Amino acid sequence: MSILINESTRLIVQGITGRDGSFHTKKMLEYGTKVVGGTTPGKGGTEMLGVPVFNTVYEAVENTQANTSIIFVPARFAADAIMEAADAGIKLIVCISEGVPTLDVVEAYRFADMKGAMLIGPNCPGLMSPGKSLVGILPGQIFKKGNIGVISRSGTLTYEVVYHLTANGMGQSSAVGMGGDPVVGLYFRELLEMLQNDPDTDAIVMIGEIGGNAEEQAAEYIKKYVTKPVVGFIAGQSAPPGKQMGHAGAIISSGSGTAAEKIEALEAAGVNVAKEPSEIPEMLKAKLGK
Amino acid sequence: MSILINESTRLIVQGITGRDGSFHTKKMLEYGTKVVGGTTPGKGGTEMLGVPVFNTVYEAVENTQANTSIIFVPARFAADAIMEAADAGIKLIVCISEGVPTLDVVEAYRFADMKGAMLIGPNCPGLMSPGKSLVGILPGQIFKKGNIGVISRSGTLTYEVVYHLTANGMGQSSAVGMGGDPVVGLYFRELLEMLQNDPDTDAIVMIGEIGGNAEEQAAEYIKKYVTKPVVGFIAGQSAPPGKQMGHAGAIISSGSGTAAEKIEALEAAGVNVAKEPSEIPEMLKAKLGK
Amino acid sequence: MKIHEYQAKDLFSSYGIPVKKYFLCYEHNEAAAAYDKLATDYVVVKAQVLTGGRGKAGGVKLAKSRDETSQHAKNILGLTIKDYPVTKIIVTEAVDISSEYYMSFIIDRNTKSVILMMCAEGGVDIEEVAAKTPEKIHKFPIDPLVGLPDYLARKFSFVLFKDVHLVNQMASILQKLYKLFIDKDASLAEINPLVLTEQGGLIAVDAKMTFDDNALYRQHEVLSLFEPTEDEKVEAAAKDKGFSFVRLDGEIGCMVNGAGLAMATMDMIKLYGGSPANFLDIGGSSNPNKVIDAMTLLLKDKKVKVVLINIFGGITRCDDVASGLLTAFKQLETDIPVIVRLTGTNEKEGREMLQGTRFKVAETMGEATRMAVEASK
Amino acid sequence: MKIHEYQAKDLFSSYGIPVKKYFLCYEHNEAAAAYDKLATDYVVVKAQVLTGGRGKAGGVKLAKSRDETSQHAKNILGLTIKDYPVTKIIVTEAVDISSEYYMSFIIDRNTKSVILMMCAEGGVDIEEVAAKTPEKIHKFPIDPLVGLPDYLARKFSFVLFKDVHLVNQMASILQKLYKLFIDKDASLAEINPLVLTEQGGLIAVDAKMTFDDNALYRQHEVLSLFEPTEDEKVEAAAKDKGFSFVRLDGEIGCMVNGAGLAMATMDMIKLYGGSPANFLDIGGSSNPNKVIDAMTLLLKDKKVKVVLINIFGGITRCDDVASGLLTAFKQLETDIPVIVRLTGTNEKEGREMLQGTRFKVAETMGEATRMAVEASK
Repeated sequence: MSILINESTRLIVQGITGRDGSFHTKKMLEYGTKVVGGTTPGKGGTEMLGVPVFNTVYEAVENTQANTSIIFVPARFAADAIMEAADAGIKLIVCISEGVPTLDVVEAYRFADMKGAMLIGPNCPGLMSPGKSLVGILPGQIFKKGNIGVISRSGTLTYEVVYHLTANGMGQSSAVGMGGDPVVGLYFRELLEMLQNDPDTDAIVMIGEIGGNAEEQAAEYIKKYVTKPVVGFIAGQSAPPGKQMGHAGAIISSGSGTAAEKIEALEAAGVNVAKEPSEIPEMLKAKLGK
Repeated sequence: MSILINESTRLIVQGITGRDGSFHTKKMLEYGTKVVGGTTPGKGGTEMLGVPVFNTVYEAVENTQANTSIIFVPARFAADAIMEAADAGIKLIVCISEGVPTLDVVEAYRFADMKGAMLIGPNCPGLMSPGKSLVGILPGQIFKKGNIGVISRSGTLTYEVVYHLTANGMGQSSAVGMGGDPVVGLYFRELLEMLQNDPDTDAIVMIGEIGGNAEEQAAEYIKKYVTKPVVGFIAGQSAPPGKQMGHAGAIISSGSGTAAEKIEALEAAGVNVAKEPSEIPEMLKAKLGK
Repeated sequence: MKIHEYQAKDLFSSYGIPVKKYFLCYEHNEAAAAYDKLATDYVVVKAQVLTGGRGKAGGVKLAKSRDETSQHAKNILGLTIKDYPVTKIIVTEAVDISSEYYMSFIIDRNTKSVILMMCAEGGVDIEEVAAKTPEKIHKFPIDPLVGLPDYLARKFSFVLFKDVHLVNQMASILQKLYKLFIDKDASLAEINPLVLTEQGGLIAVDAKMTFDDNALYRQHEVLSLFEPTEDEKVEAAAKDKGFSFVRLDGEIGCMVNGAGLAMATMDMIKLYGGSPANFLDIGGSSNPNKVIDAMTLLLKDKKVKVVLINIFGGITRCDDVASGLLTAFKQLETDIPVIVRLTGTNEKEGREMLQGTRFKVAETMGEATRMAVEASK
Repeated sequence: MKIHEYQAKDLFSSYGIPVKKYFLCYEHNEAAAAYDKLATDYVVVKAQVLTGGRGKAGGVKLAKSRDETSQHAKNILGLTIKDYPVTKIIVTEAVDISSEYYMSFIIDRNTKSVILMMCAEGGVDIEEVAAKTPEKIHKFPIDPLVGLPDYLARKFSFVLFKDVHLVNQMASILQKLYKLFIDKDASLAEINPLVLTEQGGLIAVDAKMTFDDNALYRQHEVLSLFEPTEDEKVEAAAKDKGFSFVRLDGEIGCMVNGAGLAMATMDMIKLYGGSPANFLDIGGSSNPNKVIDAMTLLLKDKKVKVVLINIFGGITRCDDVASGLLTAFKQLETDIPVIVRLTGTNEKEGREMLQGTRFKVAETMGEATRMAVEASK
C-alpha cells in the first residue's frame, strides 16, 4: 500500500506542453507513472511524448478517466487550474507552481474542498510512492520501496533525508512534499492520519521548518492518535525573526513559529527530533527495535 | 402527517418587531404554531407577544432550538435574512417578503441549498398544515384538517380553492403557497414528491398560472411518479403575451408559458384541470371515487 | 425594464465588449451626416424601438451611400413596429461577416440560476431554433458562488470555437457580459448576432438587455434609461399606490385582491362570454382609500361599463371589507353598476351589510361574473 | 511587503473607513505648521517607520501646543527605532477616547482562510493578550466563496457591541476593511486601536497593512508604496536572478539548492560552532552563470572568510553540477576557500571530478560543515 498515489493513479499534466511540464512528464513516464493525458488550451488533439493533449481538463477526464492531476502552469494561472481540475472531477490535485498569490490559494482550496478534491501544494515538489507512482518533480532514483512514510515542508531537504534512508537500506512507502507556502493543501495532520492508517507504513519521518504552528498541531495529533514511531527534523533553528527563509511560509513572526517551540512540542509528544538529517536512519532503527 | 411543518415545527420570526412581522406572529400564535423566538438586530433581550427577541438568528437558534424561520424583513434585506437563517442551521426558511431582486434570490437559494436548508418563497403566503402549524400569512380559519394536499403559485387563489374544499367537507393535509416570483425555492416537482410520499395525503390540488414551464415539468413528473389523484387549475388563460400579471413570474414570453400549453400538458398526464375553482371539490370526489 | 439597442451597446462598451461605432439620429438629415462621419462604404440603419422583430418589419436596412442612408432613415422613421412608432434610429458601420453566433445570459426558473445560452447559428430567431432544433442550443447554468472564472469561460468558448485566439476572445466577452449582467441586475443580456468578421475579430452586432424591476432601486444608471410607454406610465402610477395594473381591451373593470385571483377573474369573464377591461390586483388590505384610488383608475377608461369587485376575505374579514366599500363609495360620484362578490371569513355578515345598497351582491365567482357580463352587454 | 501607517490610512480613507486627518512631515517646522492647520487643541506626533513598537521607543507623543508639536517632531525625527531611522512623521488630530478595541484580518495557515480577529481590549500588544488570555481574542474564519455579507458582519459586530448603531458602524468597517484586504491582496490589515470616541463614533486611530509579495504583479498601486531598506534591495536584486537571499552576521558564506536544505545548512554551521554569513537558496539547477552570480553576491560581504557549497543532486546529476562549478570558477577571480559537498545522483563521479582542484570536497553535510567552521576561525 501507500498513501494518495499508487498503481491505479491515472495522471493528467496541466500545462503539459510547457518547459517544466514536458520535462517532468518525461521523468514521470520513465518512472512508470500512468500519465494518461495532458492539457494546454488550443493544443487539444495533439500529442506530447505519446500522451494525448486536450483543451480542457473536462475533456481530458472524460477521455482518460484520470483521477489525479499535476499542475505546471505559471503562478498567475495556478488557482484557475486547480479549480478546473476540481470541477472536472479530479480527486487529487498536485500544484507544483511557485509564487501563487495566497488569496488565490485560499479560494482554490475552498473550491476544491467543496468539490471533494484533495490539494497538495502549491510550491511543492509533489509526491512519490516508490515503485508505484511518481507525481511530482522528485528525483526517482534516490527512492527505494519500503515501509517509511516521509512528509515534509521542503523539497531538497526531503531528498537529503530520503537519500540517507535509502543509503541505510530503509525504503519508503510514500513521500509527500507538502509545499513551502503559508497556505497549502494537505498538511501534517491529514497526512499523519493517512500514514497511521496505511498498513505498509511502519514508521514516519516528518520534516518541518520555522513558521506557523503546524508542527505543534501535528505533535498534539501524534500524542493522541499516532502509535507508529515518528522521527522529526526542524529546519531553521538559526534563522533570525522577521526574515523569510526562501519559502514564503518559513518566517518567524512575533516570536512564534520558532524551531525551538516546535522541537519542544514534538519531543513532548514522544517524537525524536534529529539534530542533523544523517541521524535519522539510526533513530528510526532504534525506534523500530532493529 | 403533513409535509414540511407539523407539531414539532419550532419557528422563529425574522423581523418580528416590524408591522407585518408582529401582526402575523400574533395570528400564528393564535393558530397554535410554536413560535419560539424572533429576531430584530438591536432588540435582543426584549420580548414581543411573550416571544423572546434576539439580535441574530444564531442566538435565536442556540437559545430556542428553532428549526424553521419565517421572514418579514423589507425586500432589500430578504436575501441576507435567508442566508443568515441557513448559516445558523435553520432547515426550512419561508420568505414572505415581496419585491426581492431576482439575483439576490438566486444567490440566497444557492447558499441555502449548500447549507442543506429548504427555501419557500419569496413573495409567498407561506404554508399551513391544518390543526398542526401555520407558518405564513394564510387565514387559518378557512382551513380544515383532512387529506387533500394543496400546492400553489398564488395566495388568494389558494384561499379561494381551500375555501371551496372546506365548504365541501374536504379538509387539507398541507397547503403550500410557493410564491409568484420567477425564481423561488421549493416548487411543484419537489412538493409533488413530498405529497406523494405523505401517508395522510390522498389527493392533490395544484394551482398554477401562466409563465415559465414548471407546470409542464410537473406534468412529466406526475406521469412518471404520482399515483395519487391530482386536480389542477391554471390562472391566466385570458392574459395577453408580454404583460406581467401582478406576479413577476406570471408573464407569457415569446409565446411560451401560456395557460393552454400547461393545461394540455397536465391533461396529457392524467390531471383533471378545472375551468373554475368551484369545480375542484366535485372533480376530486369523482377521482377519489366518493 | 427594457432598453434600446444603442443603450445596451453603450453598456457593452463600458465593459469592454466590442461593438461598432454608431450615431443616434432623430431625423434623416442627421443620418446622412452620420454616414459621412463614419467614413465607411457600408452602413446599417436600424430602428430603435423597445420591441423585437425589427428586421422583418423593415426596420433594419443596409445602405452604401449618403443618399441611400438618408432614404432608409426617412422610411424607417415613418414606421410603427408592433404599436411602437419609430422615433429614433442608429446609423452604424456594417461589418464583413464571416460567421454569426448567438449568445445570451438569462435567468432560468428551472435551475434557479443565471444560464449561458449559446448557438452556432446567430442572427436568426433563436426561439424558432429552440423549438425546432433544441439540440443546437447549448445551455450552461452559472453557480452564483463561483461565477465565471477563466476555466469555465474557456470551457464554454471551446463549444463554439477551436482556434485558441477566438476562444480567448470569446471567453473575455463571456466574462465581461456576465459581470455586466450581475452588476446591473439584468434579467436578459443577449448578443444576436455575435459576428466573427472576415478580419478574425468577434463583435456584438446587436445588443439586447432587460432588467429586473425589483432591483431598480439600486440601479440608478439603468433606471435613468427608462422610457416608459403611455401604458407603462399608468402601470407605474398604479404601482406607486400599491396596485398591480394592466390595461386590456374589454368593458368589465375588475378589482380583485391577489394576482392569482385577479387572473382567475379575468379568465372567468372570458369563459362566460364577457371581456375584461383590465387586470387589477389591489393587494392585501381593502381600506376605503385604496378602493377610491382603484375606482378612480378604472373609471378613467371610458370603455368600462360595469365594475366587478372580487374580494376574498382572508386575514381581513368580509364585514370589514364591506364597511370599507360602503365608506369608499360614499365619496365616489359614479352611477356605474358595481357587482361585489365577497367570500371568506364572516362572509354572511359582510354580504348582509351590502344588501339594499347600490352594490349588486353575489355569492360565488360564477354568479358575480354572470351578472357582470350581462350588465356589460 | 509593508507600508507606513499613513499609507494604510490613505487606503482606509479610499474605502470609507473613518480615520482622522493627518499631515505628513519631514521636519519639525512642517509639524508646527500642521498643528496650526489642524486647528485643534490636541495633536499626536507619530513616527512613520516600517516596524512595530513605536510607542515604547518614544515615537508617539501627544502635543497640546504649536511649540510642543515642534519639539516632539524634532525629537522623534532624531530617533532610530529597531534599526529604522525616523525620516518622516505624521501630525494628526487627537481623539477623545471612550474605549479602545482591536481588530484585524489576517491570513490563517490552519483554517487556510482569511480570519477576522477582534478583541475588546485595544491599543495594547495583541500578541501579549493572545499569549496570556487567548480567550479574550475572538477569531472568525471567512469563507472566500461567501465573503462578509451583512448578516455575518452584524453577527461579528455584536460580539463587541450591544448598541445597534455601533453594531452597524462596526459592521460597515468590517465589510470595507475585508473588501480592501481582498482587493489589494493583503496579508494583514489591522486597526489597533479602533477607538470609540466620546462622541459615539468609531475611528481607526492606527492602521497597519502588509501585502502578499506573490501578488504584487497585479497590485500596481500597492507596489508604488514600496520603500525597500538596503537589505531588501539586495534581496530583491537576488530574487531577480532567481535566488532567495537573506544577509546574516557570520563569516561562512553558504550556497545551497533548496530552501529547506539551506536552512538546515545554516543550522548545522551554528551547531558546529560557526556562524553563517547568509541564507542563499540558488534554486533547482546549478548552471555556471548562476554559480558565478551567487559567488559575486557572497563575496560582496567582506566578512565572508569561507564559502560552503551544499548541493543535493536530484533531477540535476552531481557530475553535471561538478562540471558547472569548474566552469564557473574558471571565470571567478577569488582565492577564498571553497568547501563543496555534493550528494545525490552520480555523486561519486561528481566528487571525483572535483578532486585535485581548488575545491575542498566533502562527502557529508557534517564533514563539510566541520571543514567550513574550521576554515572560518
